[in-house]
Amino acid sequence: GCSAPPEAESPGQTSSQSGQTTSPSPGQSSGQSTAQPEAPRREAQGVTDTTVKVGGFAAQSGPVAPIGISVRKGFEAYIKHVNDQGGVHGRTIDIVQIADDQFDGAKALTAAKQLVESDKVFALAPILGTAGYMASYDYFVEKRIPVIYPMTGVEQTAHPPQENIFAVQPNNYDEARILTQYLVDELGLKKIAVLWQNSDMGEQGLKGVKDYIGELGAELVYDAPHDAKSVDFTTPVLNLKQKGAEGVVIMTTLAETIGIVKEMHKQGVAAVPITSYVNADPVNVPALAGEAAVGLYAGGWVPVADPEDPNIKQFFEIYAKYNNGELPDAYGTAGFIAAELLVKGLEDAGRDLTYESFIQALEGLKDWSGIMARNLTYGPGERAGVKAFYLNKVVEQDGNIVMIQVNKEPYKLR
Amino acid sequence: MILAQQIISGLATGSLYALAALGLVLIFKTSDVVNFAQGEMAMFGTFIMFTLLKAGGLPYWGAFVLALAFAFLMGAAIERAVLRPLAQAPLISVLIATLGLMQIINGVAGWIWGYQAKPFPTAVSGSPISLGSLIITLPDLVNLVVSLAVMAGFFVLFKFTKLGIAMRAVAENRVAARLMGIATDRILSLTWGLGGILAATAGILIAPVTNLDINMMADMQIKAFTAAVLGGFTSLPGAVVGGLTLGVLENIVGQFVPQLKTPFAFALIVLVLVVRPAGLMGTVQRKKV
Amino acid sequence: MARKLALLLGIAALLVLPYALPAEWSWLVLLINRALILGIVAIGLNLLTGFAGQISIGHAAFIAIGAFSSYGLTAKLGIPFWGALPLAGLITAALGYALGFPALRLQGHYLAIATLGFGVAVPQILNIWKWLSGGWTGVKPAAPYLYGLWFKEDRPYYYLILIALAILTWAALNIAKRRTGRAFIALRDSSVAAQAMGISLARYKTMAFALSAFYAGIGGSLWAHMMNYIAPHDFNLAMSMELFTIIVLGGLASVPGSIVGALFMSLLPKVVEKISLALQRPGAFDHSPFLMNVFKNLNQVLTGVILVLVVLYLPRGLVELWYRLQHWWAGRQRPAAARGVK
Amino acid sequence: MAILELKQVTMRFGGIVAVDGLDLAVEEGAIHGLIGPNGAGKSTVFNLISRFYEPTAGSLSFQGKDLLCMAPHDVIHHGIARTFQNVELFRGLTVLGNLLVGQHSRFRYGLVASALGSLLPSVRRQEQEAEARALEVLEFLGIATYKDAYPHSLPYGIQKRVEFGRALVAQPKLILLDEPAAGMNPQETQELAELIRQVRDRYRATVLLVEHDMSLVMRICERITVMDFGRKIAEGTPAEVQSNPAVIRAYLGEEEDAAHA
Amino acid sequence: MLRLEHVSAAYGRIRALTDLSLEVPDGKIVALLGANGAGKSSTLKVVTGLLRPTAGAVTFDGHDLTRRPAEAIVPLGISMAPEGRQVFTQLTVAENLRMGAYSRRDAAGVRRDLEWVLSLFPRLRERYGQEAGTLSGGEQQMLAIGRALMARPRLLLLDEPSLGLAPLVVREIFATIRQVNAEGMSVLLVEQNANLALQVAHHAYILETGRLVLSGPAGELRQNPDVKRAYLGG
Ligand SMILES: Nc1ncnc2c1ncn2[C@@H]1O[C@H](COP(=O)(O)OP(=O)(O)OP(=O)(O)O)[C@@H](O)[C@H]1O
Ligand SMILES: Nc1ncnc2c1ncn2[C@@H]1O[C@H](COP(=O)(O)OP(=O)(O)OP(=O)(O)O)[C@@H](O)[C@H]1O
Ligand SMILES: CC(C)C[C@H](N)C(=O)O
Ligand SMILES: [Mg+2]
Ligand SMILES: [Mg+2]
Repeated sequence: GCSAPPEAESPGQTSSQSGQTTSPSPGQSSGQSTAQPEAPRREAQGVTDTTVKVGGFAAQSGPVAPIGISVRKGFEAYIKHVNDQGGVHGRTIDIVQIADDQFDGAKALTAAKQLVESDKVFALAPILGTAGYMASYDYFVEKRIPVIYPMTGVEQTAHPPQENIFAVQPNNYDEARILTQYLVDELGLKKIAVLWQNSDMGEQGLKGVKDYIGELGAELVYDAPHDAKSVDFTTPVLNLKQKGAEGVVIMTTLAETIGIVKEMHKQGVAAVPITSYVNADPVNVPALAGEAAVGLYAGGWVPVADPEDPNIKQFFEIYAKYNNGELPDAYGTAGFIAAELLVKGLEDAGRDLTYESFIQALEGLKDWSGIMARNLTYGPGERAGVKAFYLNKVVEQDGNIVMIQVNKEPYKLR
Repeated sequence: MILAQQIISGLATGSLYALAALGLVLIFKTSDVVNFAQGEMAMFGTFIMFTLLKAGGLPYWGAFVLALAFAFLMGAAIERAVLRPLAQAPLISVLIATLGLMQIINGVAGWIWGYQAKPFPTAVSGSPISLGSLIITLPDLVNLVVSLAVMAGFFVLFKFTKLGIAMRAVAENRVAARLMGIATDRILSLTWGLGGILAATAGILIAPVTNLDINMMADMQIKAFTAAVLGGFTSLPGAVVGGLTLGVLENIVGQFVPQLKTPFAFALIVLVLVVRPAGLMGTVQRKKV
Repeated sequence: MARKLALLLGIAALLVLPYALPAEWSWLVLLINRALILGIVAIGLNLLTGFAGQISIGHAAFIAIGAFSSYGLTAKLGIPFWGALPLAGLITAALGYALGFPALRLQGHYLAIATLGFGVAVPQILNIWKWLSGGWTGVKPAAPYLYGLWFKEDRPYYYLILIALAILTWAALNIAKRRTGRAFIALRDSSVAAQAMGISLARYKTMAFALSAFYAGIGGSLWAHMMNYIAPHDFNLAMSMELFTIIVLGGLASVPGSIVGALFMSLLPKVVEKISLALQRPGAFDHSPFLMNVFKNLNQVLTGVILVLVVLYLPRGLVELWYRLQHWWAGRQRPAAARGVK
Repeated sequence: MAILELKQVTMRFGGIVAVDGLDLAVEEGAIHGLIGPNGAGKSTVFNLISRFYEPTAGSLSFQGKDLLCMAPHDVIHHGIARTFQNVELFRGLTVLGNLLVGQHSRFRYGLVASALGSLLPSVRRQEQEAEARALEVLEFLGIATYKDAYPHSLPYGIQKRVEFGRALVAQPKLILLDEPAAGMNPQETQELAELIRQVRDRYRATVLLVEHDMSLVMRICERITVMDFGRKIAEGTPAEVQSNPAVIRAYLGEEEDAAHA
Repeated sequence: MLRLEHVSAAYGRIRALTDLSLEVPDGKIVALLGANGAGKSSTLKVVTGLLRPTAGAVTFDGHDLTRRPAEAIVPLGISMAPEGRQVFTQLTVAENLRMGAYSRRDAAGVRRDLEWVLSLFPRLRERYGQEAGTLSGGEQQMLAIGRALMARPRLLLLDEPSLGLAPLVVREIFATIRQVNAEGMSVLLVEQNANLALQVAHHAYILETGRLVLSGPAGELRQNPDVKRAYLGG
């Protein structure tokens, strides 16, 4: 079964309790920021008989735009779909805006304030990016406006749990542990390497492997960072080979993952590669890496690999319908799931929509699955929605290179 | 043995930097502009070829030639619409204009082709060549050869042909060039057209490595700029030497200080520049008074 | 006369601005705070680039140094913000001074690449000093406190920034028209003649770097304690480019231009966003994929177009608008203040 | 006594020997001419004195002090100011601003005082004095009406005078003029001759003059050094130099009337 | 051959020329004199298309020059050694000279003229492969004149050719002017050294603040007492 994440021991655990403290980062000792006034329970804002307003931020320009735009498209597609079916309890969902924060913390916080104070949204979604999320974190906590699915791998999404913040995707720390466990327990590999991106994602991933490897009874033989957008992976791949790694955990984004597996293929490296859910992309991974991708495992917290699966078919259809026939990528999926969770909360909260009813509704979710959302579980003091993984693998099938799902049941930490 | 492979692969990557850097140097030499939009021109030209391949169903080389033709027109059009009216403007303003162009081209490409990465074919394919334990792929070789050929071609153009000398003359002093009877407007359109061709060539050879997407050149561009400066910014051979050096340097530095690879590479480059203020192959522009 | 009046009106407007804004625009104060902080940094950058002619395209690194120094001073050493603020400026200035030395040998593009390298390297180096920077997850500098007054909200903080901005603007204007500023311009316009006039290139270039770093350091400190959250990679190349764009758009070698440019660059995307939202509201483009894309992602392209247009039609930057207005107001034939920047 | 002394100075650029074992002594209070064919090395001598070039060999001294120990920006502190052959004005500053920079080395305040500006009475006073001095010099040169103009919009001849003023306003002990009369008509050249003489008399400056306009050189110089191929080929009074056959051969040419067309 | 009729020109709001008419007849040397800022250089800029007249007409052999871009004027047979030399500093002496002949197609003629120019200015031959920016002032002036001659123009415009040149070289240049003129080249000469200019010129015009104040055969002007006082330093 899934053990509680280590962060669960941190203080300020009790949720659904007002006047909660934020956990200050190390070195910060302001006696003030915690002394929040006991705010009276507010009326839920942004709700009328016919509409409920939501909004969020996701970079729409600059380097992160490709992610932000996909997220937006996925999110909008499902909301439009729901609205076209008549909305939720007679209310249509009004996406006030998905602001372009350009991955700048100050701009993200501005957008958050605008959404809450000026647009008076009921809930914030989607929220993309570590920079914006971390910059707005205190504000989110202070305002207690529901934040649905912050898309970032930092642990602050769920640890310590905040009553109004509902994380979905697992943090990269937990994720890397699961991936390593899979290599060791299921594939029987003992010598593990980590190739990690010089970013929060890679750093937390590496930490996850390091903390867990001893417990697994395996050995970390090599690790090396690379900068995002690198194209030459000769050095880490050669070292990996030399150190005799049997399995390699690749904690980086799509383009770099492609680069790494291509280089491994070129150098004839035998180690089994396994990578993050951001690369569980059955459309793009085979297309971009071709035969070099064969043998690559990708964790996923949603099953994505089987296009014949009715759920996935439905997802593709909805996404394509509202996006001129385009197919989604991993980030489009994330946006879609954010919308699903939001709508689920609204539905379960009932016609009488208040913050209490909404939060209670979400806390009531146990192993809930929607179209793409899978096995989401919340509870009082539990804000990490996903802890289980589906493993996918790239294989050659009838001359085609495809990504298939290898386990039907979600794979969990020991 | 690792070292030898690191050098070989570094040369391969370096040839990509060199290709991108050559375009920068070309434009700078011929119009005194540091073109921040060069990388986006490369990306756009590559997308054009992608469309020709996909939607047009053309064969590789057919699409290649047409894409280059398009890139020529695009370069010339940019010069005509933005750079020419800025002929009198201070250099730094021109720089900002190209920064604006960069955003425009990038955004428009997103409108047209979306934001997801797409695979892009290599010009040649075949199994990697092994020399003992060393491996180099065919496309790597092609990149190396193309960058050397482009360098040599333009070197000859600028050094020995009337047209090439006129291009340099226009870059330095437009008024005096017109007094020689040089049609500066036409020369500038031509040089930007060539800049477009060079950009597209670079993009088409780079895309199989980075995959094709609207931001494929973002990082490349910084590397190209660094390579060009390292080589001496006005020197075509310098651009190639700079690119190759940077490619190899990154791999070797990456062996020892992977997390500070970029700062280290920059520190070494600044060191080179402090010793040779005009780059490896550049000449010092000493003003005589 | 008209000038004075306009100046007074401008100052009055700035003083009441945060409270004059309707309640639902209160979020804008943060954006303006951000803009004014960048304005402070831009003034410093303009002294370096616009006046002294030394290009820096990695200037956000100095903001980072200021921000993390200030965090270190307050959180690790327990120095109150009011002491940390000037100290952060001085620490950053010292680093700027040091950077000035390799810069002595480099010019133009070579200097640009060196500063770019600095801009890339600083966040990465800070990033591995986790004890100070918190690495990728960042740290939380506290809000300033003074005699029962917490500068935690955007509005009070606005006044804090405004005071710093006023002092630093005044100082920059003084520097610009006195001995030091003239020496900067001289070394920009002709380094040989400047030397013959007794201006030491080494001294003034390093001084220009130190001075502009000081401004950035102050900006960084203000940024840190306003955001209450900073991570090394917040201060990236995009921010450096934004600063560079600010000084050119606002007007090279123009102190007010730096502030105008900063406000413009911060507010423009919001305006574009409004336009873009207005355009897509009716959902009229649902059936044209291309147009839908266009209106959803107008920001970047329109920003680019405006950059190009300003450069094309306001060659001396946005301040030129002001001079033209003045000119029109005065109704007399005075050429728009030619700063003669090359 | 010689205020400026060059001994066996050589300057090479790659294969080109621009100055070749030159000895030169300029007497205090003199107007000393330095002439010679194009490319003889005259401007290079100026650049050596200004410390822009490091001589390949030889020694230079000014008032007995070794010039080679000075940085380029120190030279003016010791009392040497100069003009440039291809006008080097600061185009971002007005004519007045240019003359204020000319006094850079006379000011006694730095960065912090600059920033505090008019708060400091001493700064205010120094600025006022400098401005007054600049205006006086502009007046003296007859170009006071241009004080607020930017240099690049001025005719070449005026620009040359602004440069002259910028050098003068530093109140140097030695002033190096590189072709000050270029671009001036004979009438203006005559006025310039008068000015240079006054500069020497009123400001007690020594003048070292490079010029191709013989009407100027011969009229005002007390002593003339002639260079060719970086070497000194003659030295003496104007009359001596004018009749020196080597000088005529290399530089002046046979005195003939170009009129018979 | 060249004719300016009622030409006015300005730089933005600054007036440079007012209602100027003048003529350079075929095969003649015409001098243009005047104080600093009188508008001499501006006149040459109008002829070469660098400055657009605000009024008036400029014709060369019947071609209207006012609408022509500068680069289309050279092929008609006009070339100029401009004020401030304007050599291409980063090009070598050789390349500068080659650019002078840019619009010529007769390779043999170009080669011959190159030889001629190099013999005219032996100094340039010595510095043939050197970057023009490192030449001495006078050497650059020689290069500017040589470059203009490389076009083999029918009308040569010289803006203060004697500037910065040694007396011996000045004399040689004026001899050359006479020589090329004798071979049929017309010359419009702007010169501060009015004495010298009036010696070689057939005809002269005198400008003051952008207006024509006096004109006539050079010989006559040399005797004119006003001219003597104002321009000849007499
Ligand atoms: N930086 C340099 N590199 C190469 N050659 C140079 C450099 N500076 C000067 N020279 C050469 O040295 C010689 C002397 O130049 P200099 O400028 O001193 O001559 P000058 O006597 O001032 O001549 P002019 O009267 O024409 O101004 C010239 O032939 C010139 O080409
Ligand atoms: N680029 C320019 N911008 C503004 N004004 C100019 C410019 N060039 C020349 N002028 C002005 O035009 C007028 C005529 O100048 P021009 O250069 O034609 O005079 P000139 O007779 O050649 O003088 P000089 O003997 O100094 O060369 C002058 O008042 C000058 O200030
Ligand atoms: C996977 C994502 C939806 C978001 C990504 N981890 C980021 O924060 O940038
Ligand atoms: Mg000289
Ligand atoms: Mg003139």
